[in-house]
Amino acid sequence: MALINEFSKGIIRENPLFRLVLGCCPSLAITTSVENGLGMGAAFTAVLVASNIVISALRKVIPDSVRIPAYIVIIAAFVTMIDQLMHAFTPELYISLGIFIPLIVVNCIILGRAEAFANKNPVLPSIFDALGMGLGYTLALLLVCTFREVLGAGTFLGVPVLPGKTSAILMILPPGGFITLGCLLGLLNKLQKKPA
Amino acid sequence: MKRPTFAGGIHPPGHKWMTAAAPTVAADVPDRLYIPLSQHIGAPCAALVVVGDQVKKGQVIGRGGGFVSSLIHASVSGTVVGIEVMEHPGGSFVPTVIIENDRREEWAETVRPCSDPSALEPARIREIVQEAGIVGMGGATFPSHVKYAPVEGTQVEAVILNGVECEPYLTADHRIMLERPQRIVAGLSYIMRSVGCARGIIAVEDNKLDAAEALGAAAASLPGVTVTVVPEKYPQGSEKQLIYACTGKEVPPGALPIAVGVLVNNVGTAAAVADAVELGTPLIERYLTVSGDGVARPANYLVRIGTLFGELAAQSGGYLDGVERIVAGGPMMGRTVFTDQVPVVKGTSGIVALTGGQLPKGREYPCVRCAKCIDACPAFLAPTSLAKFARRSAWEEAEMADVMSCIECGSCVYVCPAAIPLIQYIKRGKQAVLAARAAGTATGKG
Amino acid sequence: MQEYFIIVVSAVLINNIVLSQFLGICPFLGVSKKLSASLGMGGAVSFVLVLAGALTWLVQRYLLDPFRVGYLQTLAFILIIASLVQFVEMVLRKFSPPLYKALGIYLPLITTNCAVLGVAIINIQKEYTLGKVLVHSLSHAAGFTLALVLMSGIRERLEDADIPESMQGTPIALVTAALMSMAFLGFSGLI
Amino acid sequence: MNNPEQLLTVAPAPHLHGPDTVPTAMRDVLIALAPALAASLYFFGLQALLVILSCVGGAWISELVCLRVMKKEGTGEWSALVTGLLLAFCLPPALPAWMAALGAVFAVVIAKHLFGGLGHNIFNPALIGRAFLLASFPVAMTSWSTPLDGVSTASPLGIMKEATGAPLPSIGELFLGSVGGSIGETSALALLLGGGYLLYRRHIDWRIPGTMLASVFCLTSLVAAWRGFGPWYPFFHLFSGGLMLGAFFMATDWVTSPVTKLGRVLFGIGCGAMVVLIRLKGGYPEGVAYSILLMNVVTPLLDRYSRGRVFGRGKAHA
Amino acid sequence: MLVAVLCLAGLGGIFGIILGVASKKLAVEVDSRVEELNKVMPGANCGSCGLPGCAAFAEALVEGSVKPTLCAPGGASLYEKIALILGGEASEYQERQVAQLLCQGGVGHSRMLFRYQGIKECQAALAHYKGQKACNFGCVMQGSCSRACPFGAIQMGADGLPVVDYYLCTGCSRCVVECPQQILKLVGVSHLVNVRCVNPEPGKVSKGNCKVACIKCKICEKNCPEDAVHVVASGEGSVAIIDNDKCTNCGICAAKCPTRAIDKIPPLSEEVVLEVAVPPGTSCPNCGACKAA
Repeated sequence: MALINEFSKGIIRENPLFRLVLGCCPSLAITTSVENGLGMGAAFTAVLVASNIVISALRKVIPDSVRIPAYIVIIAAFVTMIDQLMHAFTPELYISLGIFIPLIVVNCIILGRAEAFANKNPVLPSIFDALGMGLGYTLALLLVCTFREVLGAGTFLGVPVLPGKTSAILMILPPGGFITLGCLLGLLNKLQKKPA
Repeated sequence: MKRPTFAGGIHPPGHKWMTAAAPTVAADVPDRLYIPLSQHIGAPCAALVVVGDQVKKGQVIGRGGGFVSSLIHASVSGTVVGIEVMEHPGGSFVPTVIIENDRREEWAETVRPCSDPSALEPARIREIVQEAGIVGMGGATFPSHVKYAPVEGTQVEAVILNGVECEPYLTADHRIMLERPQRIVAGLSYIMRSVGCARGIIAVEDNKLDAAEALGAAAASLPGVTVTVVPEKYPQGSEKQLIYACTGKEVPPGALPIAVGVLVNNVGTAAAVADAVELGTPLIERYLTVSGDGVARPANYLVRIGTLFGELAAQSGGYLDGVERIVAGGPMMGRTVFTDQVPVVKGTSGIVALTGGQLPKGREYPCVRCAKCIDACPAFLAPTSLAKFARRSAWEEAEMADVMSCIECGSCVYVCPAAIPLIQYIKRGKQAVLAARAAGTATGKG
Repeated sequence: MQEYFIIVVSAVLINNIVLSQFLGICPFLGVSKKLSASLGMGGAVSFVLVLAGALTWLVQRYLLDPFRVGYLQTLAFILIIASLVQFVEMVLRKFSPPLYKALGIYLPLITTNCAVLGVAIINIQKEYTLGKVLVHSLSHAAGFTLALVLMSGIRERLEDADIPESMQGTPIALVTAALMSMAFLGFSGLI
Repeated sequence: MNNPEQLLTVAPAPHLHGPDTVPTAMRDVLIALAPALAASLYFFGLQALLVILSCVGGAWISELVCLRVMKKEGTGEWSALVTGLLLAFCLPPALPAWMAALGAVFAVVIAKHLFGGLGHNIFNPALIGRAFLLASFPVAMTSWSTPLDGVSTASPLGIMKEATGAPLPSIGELFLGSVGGSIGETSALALLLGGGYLLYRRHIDWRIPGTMLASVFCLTSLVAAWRGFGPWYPFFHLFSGGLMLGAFFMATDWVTSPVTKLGRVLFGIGCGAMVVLIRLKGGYPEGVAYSILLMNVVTPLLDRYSRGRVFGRGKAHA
Repeated sequence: MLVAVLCLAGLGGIFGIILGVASKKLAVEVDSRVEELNKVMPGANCGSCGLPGCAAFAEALVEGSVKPTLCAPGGASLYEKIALILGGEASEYQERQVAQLLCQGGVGHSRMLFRYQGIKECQAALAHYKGQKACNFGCVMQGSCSRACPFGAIQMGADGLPVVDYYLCTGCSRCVVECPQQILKLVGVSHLVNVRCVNPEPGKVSKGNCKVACIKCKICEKNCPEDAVHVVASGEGSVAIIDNDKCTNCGICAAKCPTRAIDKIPPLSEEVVLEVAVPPGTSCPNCGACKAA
């Protein structure tokens, strides 16, 4: 039960993007197509799970005073691996995500989970926590992506869904990212508006 | 030649035609007079009489303790029938001496004409002014003898008499200037003598050129006195703005006019000074205008202090239908009273009854940043920002933005298309800043 | 000279790091509530960004490239940046406590500010010389500070605005950023 | 206990109020836009009318919906009509009606009501609507047609930018408005009439349009002198594109322009300089909309740093 | 591989040394307990502790210059957390307090002198003849308290008076400070009977101004079985006041009061009344046993 709870909290209750407003940069930059969102989400989840496992396993070994640099090095190592893997196996996605793959290393969520969860909990809950957070983030990305791709390019996963020339290109330009995320956040606030 | 004025300001309709040509009428002296013990800024007076006392016209009935305080005199002879807390045209409740008029009009023994006024020492003139209970009659009610008292390190270089009367509807000063120009000029000469100053300026707005002429003729014999005509603009009669128009000097925020070597008095005050010096009469009556679109017969009156507004309104034929506000003073800066059973005090320059017609009909809108208030502000402030600070209790920011420099002339509210009560917010801000200063702390929480 | 000019204009206006590259969004949203704080944050980021740009370039050029370990780029760079930020933090805390207090939790966040790492990586990708790296880093820092300062000016004004409750805070900041970014579209195609 | 209707009102001074209110001011702006509206209908006919109606309709309906959703009183006080009309004026006459309506909805909802509605928006809503449409539908937004007969053509600024060799219209044509371009922007004459009315009614300050037009004129004169163009060149820039519309109706928007006098001067100069920069160096042939939006961004800072001195402060008391 | 390890080790070493030296040279003492305390603060920044905000309160706690119980909104659960962090004992028992308006003279009850048109701010409205009501001591009905409440516990009612939601009120006293008439008072939640009028004027005057004013008739005094209520001198006159130590909440005075100026509220439910500190280290199940005992 507890494990399921660790898993499910990241999807809605503590959704890293919508509730905690962390990891904004990629959610604005690469969400121009659903495909990008999927790729980013997968890469992100992989790094999060791997780093959570290692950090959780080493939580008693790493001295407290140098834990942050240590976490960063661990995370960076996994990001480098993912970077290499994607370069080798999904070259197109690699190019379209570009600089934002190495930048996973500075995604606040990963370091945040390491600080807030993995260094206090055993390996198994940490895995579930990471999976939940990863999935929550991926879903959030997909939501943003869907809006932007459908409205901005008139397609979903590359398949046309809007009649020709009726898509507002602005939505896949930078302003579209800000608008989509801002309005989604506002909307979710409105939906969940119960006194905190 | 371009007439000297100030930057900013507004041009509200003057409505002065209603009473400008009406010669001043001596108002009926009522059976009962209500004389508040606070008719000046500063600490209120203590009553020197008790219920049942017989008083004579001009007898001192209230004396203040503070430095910025002034005497209160009985304006008729009669019996004190009560000392009660009553509503005051200033928006508060103050102890009031009620005198039953015995219709004998007996003067007190202290009231004696001076045989040779030209031989008086400056200090003696100040004493006479103090004994006569003279305060600024334009509305500010600052005790005049305090104003004339020498201030270390300063020298009055010019005395300005304020005959601008820029408030709409009011014409009482206009009538004094037409009817008693000699008295005004005489008063000016006494004021100049008491402060040891050789230059006098009488400022009149250009909608009262006849008054300017009358004063010019009266002042012809007096060296050093000139009549300056300024353009019709509100708030031309505000002290600092008038000083700027007449001398080109700006009084710094928080400072008194003496900081730039100027002393400003109302023309009515000057006439009262002349009466006090030559005839020995204290300030027990004043000129005022009863006007507004809610009054049947607008007129100018010479009124005993302590007459109720309602009695004057009755002499003017009563109210018309739909009166919403009764204003003590002019409609731009005057205060509304909730009943006409309040007495005329030394600072009451007019009684204006207004129907709803000239008040903003629409609702209040959010500020649309039109900046009309900023353009109109004669103190060069940004009223809309000050109001916003006050709205969210950001007193420190309000103080930084010079909220204390506001002269509360109301120009900003007049022009505001969004009908925001800017001045009330600003007053609230001033109040909070003063409270914080008094508490000796940096401005913080209200 | 022309090249440098193009780098500056491009980095500050056309490809503004926040408004069109989406780097450094966290501090952009977090520290833009007050003008004074945004100036401080802009300064701190600029300082770190330029130093980090130069340092990472040197490391790449004289360490990673000669030893053919380019794949260690991410690791090495983040190490440099993390240390640098910590250093700046210590300096600020010692010499300017008010500024340290104002920037609060955002100082450590410069570590995870993708702007710093992002610009360092772009520097390498574009194969700039050291001089261009400095100019490029500085222009991006200026672009960041510009966006931050403009944003904070707007947000100070929004303090009095009657914003719908659910839009207050981050959502309206994002929408403002969107409209700013639309305005900055006007610069596209410049030069 | 007692009937409140019979009581007097006690209220803070002043007790007089000037004639201007927000609705009357908005109505005056609509009146000022009337000549340009007439010109646009004359030149572009029914096509333009359709775009105008969709914009105004879209703006008006979304304003009402927003006010309802946010539980605010009032009916928008004409301001949505102004937004809709101004947006329509800077769109090409052949734009599909749904696009025009979409732009108006975007303008009113995103740029105005998310920020709190009337008085709180940071950006000029009409210009945001235009920027949105231009970025979203670049082809439709740059398809111009000639006045009166509706043949597709290029705008005067487009001709200049592309240097296709097509003849440039004369200054006279530009002044009257018989050239290709957006619906309401072509006739400088009609816009000047409207702007004059606003100035006369004191709803706008001469500083913004004055400095904006002056800086465009000066900068283009410099360019003309440097490149050896004739004296027609600065006038061409003055009367072409949306400059007049922008200078008198968009840049002067109360809500989004600075409140201080110095701020307005800087704002106008900034707008003018940006217009010239974008027209001559940028990717678009026309830069009025973007220049004003960019200056909108700077407005809060201009307000902050251009506050004048307070009466009696910082001046010699000599 | 070796090269990679060497490179990183080298970099790490260099930076480690620099930082190590710097941390020695540039060290600044900060008490980590302040940050921990900051995390557990209610974050309302209401100022009921008398300090400018929660952060300042946390610092003062560490310095030992204030007591944890100064924080009204935090309640017992906060005192426990503070005790855990600072190692003290949170054993002070305190009854929960809520704000109550000592005036019931709303529209319909009070005589109005005029219609007020102006900003909705009590202090500003007071500048005009002390508010639109004939009574100069009661509520001026402009809602400054409602806006000051950080917990949304005060709403303006239909009669123009503020209504305190005792369940949301934390007793932080923001409204008490804000009220220019000083007629919002904190009362313990067990004190159900209160004189809700402060008008000291003679009964004839106060009755003429307001239907629900204290008219100094002393009926309450005569009927109280516990001798807990008396009409006592106040300002320039007198007003009925209940001695909470003697009052048993019987409500006889409220029932007998001819103007209903004495008001008895229905008892609040347990969750509100229960607000007692618990010893550190134990967790309170809110059963109420300790209170009943």
